[in-house]
Amino acid sequence: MATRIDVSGLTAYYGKFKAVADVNLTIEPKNVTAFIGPSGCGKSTVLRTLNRMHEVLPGARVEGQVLLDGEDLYGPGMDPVAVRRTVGMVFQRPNPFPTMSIYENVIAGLKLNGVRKKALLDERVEESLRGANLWEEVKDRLGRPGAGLSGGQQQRLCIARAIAVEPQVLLMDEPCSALDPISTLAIEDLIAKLKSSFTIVIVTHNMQQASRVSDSTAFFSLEKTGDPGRLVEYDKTSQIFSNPKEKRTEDYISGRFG
Amino acid sequence: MATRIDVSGLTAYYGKFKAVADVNLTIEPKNVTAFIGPSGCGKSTVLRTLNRMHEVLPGARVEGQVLLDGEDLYGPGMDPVAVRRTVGMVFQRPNPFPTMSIYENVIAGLKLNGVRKKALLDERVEESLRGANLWEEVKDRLGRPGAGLSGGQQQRLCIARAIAVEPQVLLMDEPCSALDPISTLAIEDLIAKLKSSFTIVIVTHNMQQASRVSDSTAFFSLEKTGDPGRLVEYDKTSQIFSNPKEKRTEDYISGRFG
Amino acid sequence: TDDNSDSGGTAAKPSNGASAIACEKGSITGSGSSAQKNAMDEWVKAYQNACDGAKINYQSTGSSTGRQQFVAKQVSFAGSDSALKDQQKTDADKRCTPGTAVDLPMVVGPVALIYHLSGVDKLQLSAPTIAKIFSGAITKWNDPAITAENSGVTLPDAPIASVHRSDGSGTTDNFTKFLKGAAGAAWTFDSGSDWKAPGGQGAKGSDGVTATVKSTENSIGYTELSYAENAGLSTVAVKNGAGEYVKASTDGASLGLSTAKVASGDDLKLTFDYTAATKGAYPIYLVTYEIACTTGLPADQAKLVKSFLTYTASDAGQSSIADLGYAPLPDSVATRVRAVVDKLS
Amino acid sequence: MKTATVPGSAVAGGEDRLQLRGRVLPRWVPLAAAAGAVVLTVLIYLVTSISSRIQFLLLVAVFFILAMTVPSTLVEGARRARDRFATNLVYAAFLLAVIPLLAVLVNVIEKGARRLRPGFFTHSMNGIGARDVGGGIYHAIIGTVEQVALASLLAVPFGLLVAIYLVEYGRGRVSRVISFFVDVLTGLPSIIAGLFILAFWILALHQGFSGFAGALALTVLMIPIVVRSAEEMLKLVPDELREASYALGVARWRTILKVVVPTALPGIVTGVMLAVARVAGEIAPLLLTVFGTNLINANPFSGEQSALPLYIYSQAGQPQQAAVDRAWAAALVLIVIIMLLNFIARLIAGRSRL
Amino acid sequence: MTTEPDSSADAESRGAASATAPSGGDRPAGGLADTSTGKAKVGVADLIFKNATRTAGVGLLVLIAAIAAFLVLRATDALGANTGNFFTTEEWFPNATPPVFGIAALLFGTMITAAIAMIIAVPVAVGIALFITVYAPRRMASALGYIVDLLAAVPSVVYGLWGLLVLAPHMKGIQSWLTDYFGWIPLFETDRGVGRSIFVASVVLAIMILPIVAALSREVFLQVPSAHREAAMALGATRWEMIRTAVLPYGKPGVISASMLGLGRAMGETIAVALVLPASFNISWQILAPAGNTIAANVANGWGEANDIGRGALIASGLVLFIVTMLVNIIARAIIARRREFLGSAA
Ligand SMILES: Nc1ncnc2c1ncn2[C@@H]1O[C@H](COP(=O)(O)OP(=O)(O)OP(=O)(O)O)[C@@H](O)[C@H]1O
Ligand SMILES: Nc1ncnc2c1ncn2[C@@H]1O[C@H](COP(=O)(O)OP(=O)(O)OP(=O)(O)O)[C@@H](O)[C@H]1O
Ligand SMILES: [Mg+2]
Ligand SMILES: [Mg+2]
Ligand SMILES: O=P([O-])([O-])[O-]
Repeated sequence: MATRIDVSGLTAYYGKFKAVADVNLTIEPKNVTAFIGPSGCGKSTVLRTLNRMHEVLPGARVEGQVLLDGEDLYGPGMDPVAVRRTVGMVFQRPNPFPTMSIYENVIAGLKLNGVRKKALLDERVEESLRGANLWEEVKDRLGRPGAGLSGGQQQRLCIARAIAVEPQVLLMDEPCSALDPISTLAIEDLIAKLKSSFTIVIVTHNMQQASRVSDSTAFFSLEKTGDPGRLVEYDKTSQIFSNPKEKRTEDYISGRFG
Repeated sequence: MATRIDVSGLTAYYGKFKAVADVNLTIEPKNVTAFIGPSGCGKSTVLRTLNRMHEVLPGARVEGQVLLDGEDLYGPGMDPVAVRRTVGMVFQRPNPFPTMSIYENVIAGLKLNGVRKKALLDERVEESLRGANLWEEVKDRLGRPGAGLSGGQQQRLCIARAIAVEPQVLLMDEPCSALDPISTLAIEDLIAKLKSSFTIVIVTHNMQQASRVSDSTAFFSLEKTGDPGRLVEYDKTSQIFSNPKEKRTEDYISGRFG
Repeated sequence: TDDNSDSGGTAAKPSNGASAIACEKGSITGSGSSAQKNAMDEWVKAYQNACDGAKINYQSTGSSTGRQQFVAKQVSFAGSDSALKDQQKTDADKRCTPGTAVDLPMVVGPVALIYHLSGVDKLQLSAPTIAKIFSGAITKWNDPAITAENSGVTLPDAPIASVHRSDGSGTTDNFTKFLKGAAGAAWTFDSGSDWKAPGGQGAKGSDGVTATVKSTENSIGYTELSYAENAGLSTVAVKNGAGEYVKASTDGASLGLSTAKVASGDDLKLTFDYTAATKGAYPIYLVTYEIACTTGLPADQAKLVKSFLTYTASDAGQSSIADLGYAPLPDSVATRVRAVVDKLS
Repeated sequence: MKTATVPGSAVAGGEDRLQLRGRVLPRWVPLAAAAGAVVLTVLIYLVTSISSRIQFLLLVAVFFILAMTVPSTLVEGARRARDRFATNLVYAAFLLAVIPLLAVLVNVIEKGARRLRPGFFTHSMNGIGARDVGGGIYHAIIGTVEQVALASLLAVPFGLLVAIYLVEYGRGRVSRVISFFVDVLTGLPSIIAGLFILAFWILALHQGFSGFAGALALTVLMIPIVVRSAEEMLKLVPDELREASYALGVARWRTILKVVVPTALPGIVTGVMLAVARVAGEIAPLLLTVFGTNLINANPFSGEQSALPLYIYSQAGQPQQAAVDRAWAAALVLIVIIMLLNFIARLIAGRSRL
Repeated sequence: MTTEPDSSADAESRGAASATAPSGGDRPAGGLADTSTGKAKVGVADLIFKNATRTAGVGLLVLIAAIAAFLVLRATDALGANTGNFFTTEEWFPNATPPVFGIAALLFGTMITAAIAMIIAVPVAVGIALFITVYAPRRMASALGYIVDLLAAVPSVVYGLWGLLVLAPHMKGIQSWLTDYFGWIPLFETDRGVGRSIFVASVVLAIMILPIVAALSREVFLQVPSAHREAAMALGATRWEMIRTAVLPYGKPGVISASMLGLGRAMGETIAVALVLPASFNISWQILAPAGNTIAANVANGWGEANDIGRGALIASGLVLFIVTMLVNIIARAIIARRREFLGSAA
């Protein structure tokens, strides 16, 4: 199975401030979709509406629809907790739980789901840490606090934590912005591997990364500060990078506009 | 004037853990020097020894010498506060002061060091924010809290804050890792501009960035986890990227090693 | 403002007292017994109303604290529920050099036994029975010892909840003195300001005792009469030395106290005789003293103390506190007190 | 890859549709559970001979939580049930706490308001006899405000300095010992603080009773609370901010005063207000040090003063209803004063900037 | 916490003496040694500030030492005159001749009332703090926070009067109900239809310390970085699970610390307990019976009418309370320390 995401008429607010307006796009299952655009255009905001993380901020709310395999995430009776379990997320800033060891961090999500079997947990920890390209570095100190790692290591720990619960969709908000090229490469490899079974949405500032890893790319932008961000163009990545329809997309990609 | 940095026999510890060992390098004045290397190799650590920020962590200590225009930063009688005013720093994670407005954040360094003249402050705020490519976005809300900005905006605010005190040397620890390409470009331009009067050291994971902005590049690496990081190669950037002397440097740059 | 002549309610300038007051100026402080606080408030009010420029501050800190503050020269006089004992006297005398410290009985009041028994509005008890109730020897209200004294009253088959003071108290001291003096073998504990018998429950302050009795079925406690009256609780008629059952009243207490022996000399310690067969006497009473220096206070204080105590010991002073639940000093005692006050300098 | 079959897990294998809804209890269930809990409790009350209102609420709460947990477990699964259980428990805790606390407040307001009138604030107790209904608390308000202000003036800077030492400089034995004894000091019975000042200030140094002596005793009581809460709040300031400031070449002490303390300020203010609230109601230490008076004495450095808690305590113990009324009214005023102080402190804390 | 190691402080202090002239220049920040400019005293200012804080810290120790010395000094005479065993005697008659007194019953009462109060108050206070920080809508939350602070302001004598006049009568029902149905538990065996018991005193104390613990816990919970909360929620944690994985572990030391403040107050409270407890001097586990007394309440009860020995005895009891507080804090610290050790290395 795989999961398609249909976003229609999505508008997101922070209190009275309209951060993004009227976004419509369809994210294909088993695909990697990249969100690009200048800072402040609302990439993170849109991403967070996809697993109902937007609304955890006080005053933040959403209008419009996000259909996950046809079911509206914002429909009545929807359980945000179940949504988030299905749609995992990695944040811009690494945020390992400071009170937990590396091991506990990785299994934090599984534990919530009631998995208790030591063997299974051990296995999953290794698998996830390998997937995040962190295993070799931490295998001898799984019991040490997760917050004692370097920035890059912490972020990889967070990725390991997110993939450990095997979500259906994985949202990544600039997951590699704190990683070195080797780790970035490993994550990109991992993304390529994961997309055979997951739907992946990634926010990135790294245009090369977007073109390397993604199948489709959504370019967001905003007219001027204070205006809401908007989806300018959404297409196959190859199309966006080689032959964008919009002038603004081209300007951005070629570095002429921000 | 400009400032040359001579590092010799530098070894840095976190408590008992030797994080980097025996670093020797000379950073030329009015130059941009990039530190690259895999995650955990000690780039941030070395950077922080250059303005005595390393020692603010409990248990962290330094051996060896760091000469700033011939004066040993770790020599007797050195005032770490004065050192830090001369050697500014921008961090990996944006860290604006949460109790202060945007305006106050920018002038924090000045005000906390006793500058009070309103006209001067106003001027410096605009100058610094323009330098950090943030002026247009925030000029209407200088009185709003700095923490209300998006990640990228926050980091640019921190850069503005650092350059507002007009240091002699500017240390940047992955300053662009949270910025979009446009802002990154602006910062890179800024770096090019600043290097006419400042000495700049930048840690980056982005090899393209290193090759774009820097004159010299230092490649750090470590044998295996638990070993201290070491300086593998230090040379002109063009040399490092086109014709590295060390096999490991080449492997890293070409993506074969991490 | 300090001017309360308009908001003072019922009592503006009491004309009755003014004549007895020979005004002095200055300011003095006194502290000690809480049992005499109400009387002091009344006297201070009357005195200050009559005399501009006189300030008297009495705080009820507890007798012992009052005595210690007196010894430490922190106050000009102390209110005490018991007379100075030997060591205390020595210390207090030192404070008063070249004079001596004297105990002046000043405020007298009945201690009422209050009870809470639904349907019972008349209860009479003798000293031994009271002692047995408070010592835990009698535990039920329908105990033969009680019913024998209360024919015609139906008493419940319920456990007795006796309430005593949990804080150190002159009331306890006087009540246990009564039990010790009148109940004979039924009371085996020492008298003193701490409650020593086991069982029962303590309550802090007379108001605490009153509130506890009021809210506890089948309870009995002891307190100054004014608290009993204010709370509307029934009081026990207590058997006196003459064999009568007498309800607590100020006059009854005065009568009871009139048989007390006053020590010779200036230090007017009282020794009580609880078994004296005085008709109409109420046998449980509380006497509190003022402790003052014969000489030795700074002159300005000495004058004001003397003038103030002269008023409080006067007929006018004594009668002005009658409806606060205090009894006037019996003449025999009052005369002696006035004589000593007259000698203060 | 996806075969985890954890109950309630959205990734249950074999199903085509995502389980994003989970099964949720219909809306009427909580209402029904609440109604059931009330009915059951009423029945218990009819059958047995209990009558306590507090207990009624407790029972209803317990029954409601039970009544919600069982169907929730069955229908919604264990995790949601646990969440519901926790939510209900938190709400119940809140209500259970708020009821008695509000009861206290309502009680004070109800009894206190009866006696409040303008003259009450503008008059002392001078010349008020035992029978009189007049008099006021002007002298006591002055005393309390001055004593608490003086105590704060001494304890807050001192406590803040100690907290700064512990958090920013404290390493090793000395700071551990200090930090430990701060905790010990929190348990000091207030009367001991009063005794200490009595022995030290009044008896040994031969100072008389005064508002200041009382303030000293209150200071002893305030210090540990200020230190403890300020320490807690300073610790929570992220190191990143300190580093950012150091990196700007800002000296340590300025960093602490201008960056760290302002960041922690709202929390510190809360702690200070708790400390003020704690000592403003203290009786025992004042009894021994400020002595009390019926007269107005605006000078805290000389002569006896009164204070609201002393006033409340002495009036509440009197037999006359008029005095008891005054006590409740004074208690109400004391609470309002502390509330106002709290409010002002928060305003100031909210404003403060670099 | 970040700190400069002592070596740097030394460097700073030495800085004033050293006169390494900077390689001159037009920039004000040109000097690295702190002797070059008008603002050269930065290092000195730092030193002064540091020493000011250290002096305050040491001053606190001096204060405590003074208090302790005073307690010991004033207690010795009474302890010498005591004809009972101070640690095992249950009665408290220091004013009698000869004086007989012991701390046993008082200490027991202090511990048990404080313990029950903590058992009631801490979970409820944490519940309130969670309600305010996590559950309640934002605007309501700040109002509630304010109310909690306000309740911390109610003077203890008011809690005492309320406990005696309002709560105790109300608690009679609950008490007799507990005896009726749970009387088989020894704790609840006896109840004499009087609302004044260790249990009721504990409830009054619990209500009194609730606002303190809740207010500080709320502050601590508010400081939990949203990144941690979001991390938990993004893993599909329910609200409660988010609390358990992100909020509680982070806030635990703070909550323990807040509880210690509450405990300190519960053990040291004088007037409120003195009003509610019947002040009997015996050790009894019957928490519903009208009995019990605490050290602090006994001091309040006994002080006014105590003679010299009596006062010394009360001060000795204060000393015991002091020491008990110390022991309790040692235990609490051990609990926090285990957590800190882990976190400390993470910093
Ligand atoms: N918590 C918040 N409260 C108020 N406004 C916010 C908040 N977070 C973001 N915004 C605003 O919403 C807009 C979109 O922000 P968002 O973080 O989605 O941008 P972004 O494209 O992710 O930027 P970046 O590349 O810098 O991360 C910006 O104008 C930002 O200032
Ligand atoms: N505060 C600290 N305490 C203990 N060890 C630390 C600390 N900070 C970093 N380290 C360790 O020191 C080594 C070097 O870390 P450093 O942060 O300098 O690496 P880096 O090259 O900057 O990595 P990254 O690219 O991930 O930022 C790593 O092994 C790291 O785990
Ligand atoms: Mg973003
Ligand atoms: Mg780094
Ligand atoms: O006057 P008392 O000592 O009984 O309070």
